[in-house]
Amino acid sequence: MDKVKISLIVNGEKVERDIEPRLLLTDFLREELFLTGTHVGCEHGVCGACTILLNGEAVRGCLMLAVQADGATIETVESLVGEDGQLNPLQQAFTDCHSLQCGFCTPGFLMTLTQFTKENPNPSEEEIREAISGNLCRCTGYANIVKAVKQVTHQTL
Amino acid sequence: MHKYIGKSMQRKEDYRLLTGTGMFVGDISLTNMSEAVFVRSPHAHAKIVDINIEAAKAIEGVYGIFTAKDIEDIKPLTQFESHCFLPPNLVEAISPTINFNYEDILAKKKVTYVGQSVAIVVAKNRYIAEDAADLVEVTYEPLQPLVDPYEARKEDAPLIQEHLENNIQSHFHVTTGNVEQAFSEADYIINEKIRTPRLGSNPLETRGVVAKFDTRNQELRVWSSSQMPYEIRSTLAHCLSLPDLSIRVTAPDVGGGFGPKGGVYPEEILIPYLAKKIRRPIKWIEDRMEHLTSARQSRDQIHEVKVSFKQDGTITAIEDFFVIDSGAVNFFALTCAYNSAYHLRGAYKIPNYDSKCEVILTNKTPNVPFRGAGRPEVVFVMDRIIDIVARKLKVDPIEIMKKNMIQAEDMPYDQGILVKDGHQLIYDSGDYPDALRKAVDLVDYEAFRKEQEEKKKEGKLVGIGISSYVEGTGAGPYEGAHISIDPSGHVTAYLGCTPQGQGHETVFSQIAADGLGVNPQNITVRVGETTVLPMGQGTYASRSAVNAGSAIYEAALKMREKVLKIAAHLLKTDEELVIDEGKIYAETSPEKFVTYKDVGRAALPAKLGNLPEGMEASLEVTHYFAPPTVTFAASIHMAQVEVDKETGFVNLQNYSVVHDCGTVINPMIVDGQVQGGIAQGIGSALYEEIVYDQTGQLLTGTYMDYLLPTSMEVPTVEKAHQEFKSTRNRLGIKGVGEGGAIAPPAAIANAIVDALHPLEIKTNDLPISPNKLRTWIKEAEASFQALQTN
Amino acid sequence: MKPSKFKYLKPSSVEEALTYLEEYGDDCKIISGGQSLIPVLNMRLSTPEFLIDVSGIKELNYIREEDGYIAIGALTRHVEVENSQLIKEKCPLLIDAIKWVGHKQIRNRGTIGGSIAHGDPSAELPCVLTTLRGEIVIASVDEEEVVGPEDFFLTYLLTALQTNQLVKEVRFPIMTQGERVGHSFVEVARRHGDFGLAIAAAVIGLDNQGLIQKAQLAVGGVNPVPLVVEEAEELLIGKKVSEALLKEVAELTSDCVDPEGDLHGSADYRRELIGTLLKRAIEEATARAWEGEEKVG
Amino acid sequence: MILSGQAKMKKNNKDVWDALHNPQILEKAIPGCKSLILKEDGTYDVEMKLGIASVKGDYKGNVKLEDIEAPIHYQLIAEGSGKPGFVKAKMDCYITAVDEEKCEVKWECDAEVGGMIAGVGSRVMSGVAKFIAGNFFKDVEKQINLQKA
Repeated sequence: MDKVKISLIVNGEKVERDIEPRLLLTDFLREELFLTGTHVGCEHGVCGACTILLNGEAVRGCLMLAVQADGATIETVESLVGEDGQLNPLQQAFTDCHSLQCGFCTPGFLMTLTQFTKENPNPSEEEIREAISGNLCRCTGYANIVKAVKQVTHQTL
Repeated sequence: MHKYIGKSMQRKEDYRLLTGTGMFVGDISLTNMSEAVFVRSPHAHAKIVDINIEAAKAIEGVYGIFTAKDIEDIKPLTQFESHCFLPPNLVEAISPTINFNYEDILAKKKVTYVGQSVAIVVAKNRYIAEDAADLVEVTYEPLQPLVDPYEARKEDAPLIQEHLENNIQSHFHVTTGNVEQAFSEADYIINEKIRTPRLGSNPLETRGVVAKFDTRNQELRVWSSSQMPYEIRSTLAHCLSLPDLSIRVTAPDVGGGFGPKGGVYPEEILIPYLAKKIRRPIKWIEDRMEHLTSARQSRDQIHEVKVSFKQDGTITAIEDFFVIDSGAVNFFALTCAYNSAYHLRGAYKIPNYDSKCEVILTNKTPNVPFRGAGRPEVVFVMDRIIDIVARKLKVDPIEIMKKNMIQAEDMPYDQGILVKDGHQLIYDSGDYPDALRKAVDLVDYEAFRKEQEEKKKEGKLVGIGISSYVEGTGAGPYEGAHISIDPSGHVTAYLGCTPQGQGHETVFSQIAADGLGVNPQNITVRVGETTVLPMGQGTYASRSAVNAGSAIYEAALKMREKVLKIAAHLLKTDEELVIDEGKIYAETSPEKFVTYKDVGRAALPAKLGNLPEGMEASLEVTHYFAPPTVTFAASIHMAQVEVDKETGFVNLQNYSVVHDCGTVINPMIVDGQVQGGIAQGIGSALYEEIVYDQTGQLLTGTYMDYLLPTSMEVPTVEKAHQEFKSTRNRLGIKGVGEGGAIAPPAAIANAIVDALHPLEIKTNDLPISPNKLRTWIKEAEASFQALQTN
Repeated sequence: MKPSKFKYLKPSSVEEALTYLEEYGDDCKIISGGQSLIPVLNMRLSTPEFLIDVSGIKELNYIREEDGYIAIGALTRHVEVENSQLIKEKCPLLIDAIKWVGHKQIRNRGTIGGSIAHGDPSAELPCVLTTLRGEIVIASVDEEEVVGPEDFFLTYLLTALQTNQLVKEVRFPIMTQGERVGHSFVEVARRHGDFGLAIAAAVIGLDNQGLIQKAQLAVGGVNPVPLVVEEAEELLIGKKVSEALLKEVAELTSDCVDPEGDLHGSADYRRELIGTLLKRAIEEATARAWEGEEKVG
Repeated sequence: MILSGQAKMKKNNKDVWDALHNPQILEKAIPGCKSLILKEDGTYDVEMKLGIASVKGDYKGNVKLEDIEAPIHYQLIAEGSGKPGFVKAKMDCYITAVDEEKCEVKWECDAEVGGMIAGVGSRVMSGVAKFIAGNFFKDVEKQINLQKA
């Protein structure tokens, strides 16, 4: 088998592996690095459960080959929690506002919103809704996710 | 009176789910684990002529390929016994027929739907398993596919389940009053055909099973993304001829279910069987395309109703004939079918009612309950009828609702037929007219009507639509709870229900906390695992809060009694004691107290403890709660839409709800359930439909074509509550899980009609896609013009 | 849903990529952002022997103004176009349209060249390129050629791109300078981010009397390829926008498209819809031109 | 899926008819055709590699002609399957003379498509099928020219 060596930074740690070029980035994270917080929901780029940050930008992990992440910096949901185990403000807002039920889509939302809230410190409701429109949630009906984003961007609820 | 029940407490589940440290079935990794992939039928109906696995077997990393002939010792999957049971009085009342039907674990002689499993490949990993599955060559001889239930029910139609006489798998007839007489005395009679299409529940986590055989205990360990681990255990035991307790089934974190993750699937039998056979742990995670073809589907009812009413708006009779397209197998007998029949009249007094139902087999994926389970379909029928009657009489639909609604003073109200459990259909509590008034206030109905006129002048078409429902929730037969207090004073509660996001760990600790007088932080709730309690049912049908909630409360009260006795013994007092935040004391001397830790130590056996004379050691209590019958939750939904007449697009602008689920345990969670249910209801009103072509091929095979609502399609719902306590359990709880999903189709469909008025359109067919609505508008415009010229 | 095996090649220059294409031709697929290709790889509908990953070719990532047009390197990502001040000033129609491309996560990865090479008639970029009469630069080892969208797009998902060629650059003409020019991009999709049921784009220039002196109109999602509605353009010139004129345009547009029906809209529905959308696009573009809301350039 | 189309050919009826029954021409004109073998019972065994955009697959199948009314009508019955799915099609071809030099081929096809492509490709399938059919007739015309040349 023709394996390819890749080297990248995942959640601040340097990682090197020999992998099959066909390995999807999500499977690389979940099965090679045991970072199972990144979830696989549809594998055709619609649901957003696999969203991660690639060089700081939200992308779908299922629509990338691991080999394409060679040299990149990746952050997954596991990177969000503080060293002391404290939830970060976005995570805290999610639990305060009951923005998750089954929690399967949640990591994808968090990663999408990590980029979004950084770039948009004071978004309108419409902008928030547009920002999360590429992430499907089947439990919450989105309202409480929107509410959490408002909380974390210090808007009046 | 309660300290924690009724409080919006943050969820215990959240931390792990927010930090990526939850444990879903796909996250399980075991030593030496292999992965499985299914080879599935591309045909809707075909004979299997030959299966050639030679090329596939030759691939490096393949551990085994199995077809039906390799697993002949497994019994097929049949309809679920627990759902087939009908009490004798119900049998007498509705003369049901439920024909035996089944599905082989792997298709034997023929396939009966696209996506049915034909073979399984077990390999080193999923990539290799898929490489091999590609090379499995199956030769089929196509048979005539049956896609239309009306065609399938014909006498000369080919048989799908070949041992049956026809494709009508089950049927019944329920009746009360005298419809014929009502029809003969009516001022008006209308006939309508009203359709709810086939839907998929589409939890964000697909199905998945991991299994391993523990050679030391000779125990089959199974993890499944399931709503019913106990049902898996008993069905596995049956299919593999094993004792129930040699199997241990865990539902770990489950990423949504909504119904179709209930019951038992062939994969849940085969993966454990093979794990035992090849002595290697096996993981199978359904991919999304498999999910769309092979995970069971729902709804798919067509109702033909005849309705009589008086000039004053009183609806006097409804006669309904409806068919359910059940797909290739009906595993759930009359579950959805009878739910539909007994819920149709909802909040209305309609004394004469007659309903005939046929559950029909077709060459589609099997149909099972999905959030609402038969109720969204009939609420759509009933509230379309209300709207049609109102338009016919040229009055506001609210007037027709009021005219026919059951009044508060009518409670408890007897609808004259039976619930599926054989109990008389008697609503326990509620005030529907009050709910309607509250809803009218919530949206400021009068102001909306004025605004509507103004907007119409500007060419903007806005409308409002209403729907209501009454839902029998908290179905039995039972649910259990076990409470254990260890010597440190920590409480662990074990329940047989299995959450998929409903927050059981939080709400049941709230209930137990109030029962025991401790802080919920001192309670650990364990669920989703067949070893925590010997018997359990699962989470479906808006039943866990009612049944498991009551079970844990009763268990907590029993425990409290024992704790108080030990505390009295320790405090050497005869005074009445109170418990607060784990401290136990007499109200007269709160400074003199013992704690749960003291009591826990005192309960140790023999000389280690310090118990009142004759009391058994240990703090262990189990309670099984069996409800007398269902409790009735109710709701009013109002949708406000704007319709783009030229394109047929509908913009849902506002959505409001007044809701009664009895005692609210955690308002934040209740609101979350309602909002989430409504999102699914919006999906079924405007976007979602599973489409098969005339040869039984699934056309909605990806998320590009099966349209789940996104954040752009679901508004934040305005909510108001009623709290009419159920009389059927001590806490007064009614179920809430399904409610939100039940009423949106009718509310939205009626709002669309309202927006387009005076054009007369009938939104009787879901989902209301832009194309469909545009066609209706054009037809209505044509007949409107014809009317003008005549 | 896992890709089948392939050999992975990662050229670092256009030249190297073209050499691979020349050599492996029919048996290879080019991947850049992968947002359209990876789903098909996951479904194993595409099982190439070689995958040529061009995403490392830095020289194809640029946005620059050249002789009358904005040249966008094929490997420029959608998000870079979306954020480009130059494009906002010189080619605002493209900015309006690109917001409709999938979702943020897709735009963060997907490339302009990929969208064009994918040849989806429902996609936004081909429609804008067609409206503005842009050009596509395609290259093989031997030659480089510049083709117009009318020659490039053949039918649903099929383009004139040969197996030894790749898209190097996409050229969007700088939109007319002047006071009274307006544009509009109108799309309807079942849900936000879905493929458009129909797309209409319009650039309208008015004279001081409000008479139309320039009209560029194109539609997407209703024809095997994005289509310039020439008859409608001609009809508008020298006239003032009126209800009757727009009705005529709508009917004319419906007549000259050839849509296919699918689950989300029948052919007849799309045919009618596109008339309505183009009418709305012209209305909006005209209003913007007259009000001078946007002074291009 | 019901499809129809037409192709104007600058060839007379008979030439077109003959070409449409000539295995050498068909082999070259059928898109992606790798082999076409006429069997004794009048059916053809066909192997083709068909690709639309990135979706490429190998298909095997057979084709037979029925209801032959030379040189104006026949019905082509084709069946094929490959990894992405299977197709069964009945296609009626009507060849009408326009004049001595030209004719028009009208075709109507009722196709059943199954498997993965049915579930994935509904948005583009009929458009692509029409395009392929159009190309086929163009190539037939080309092949007639080549043969005559």
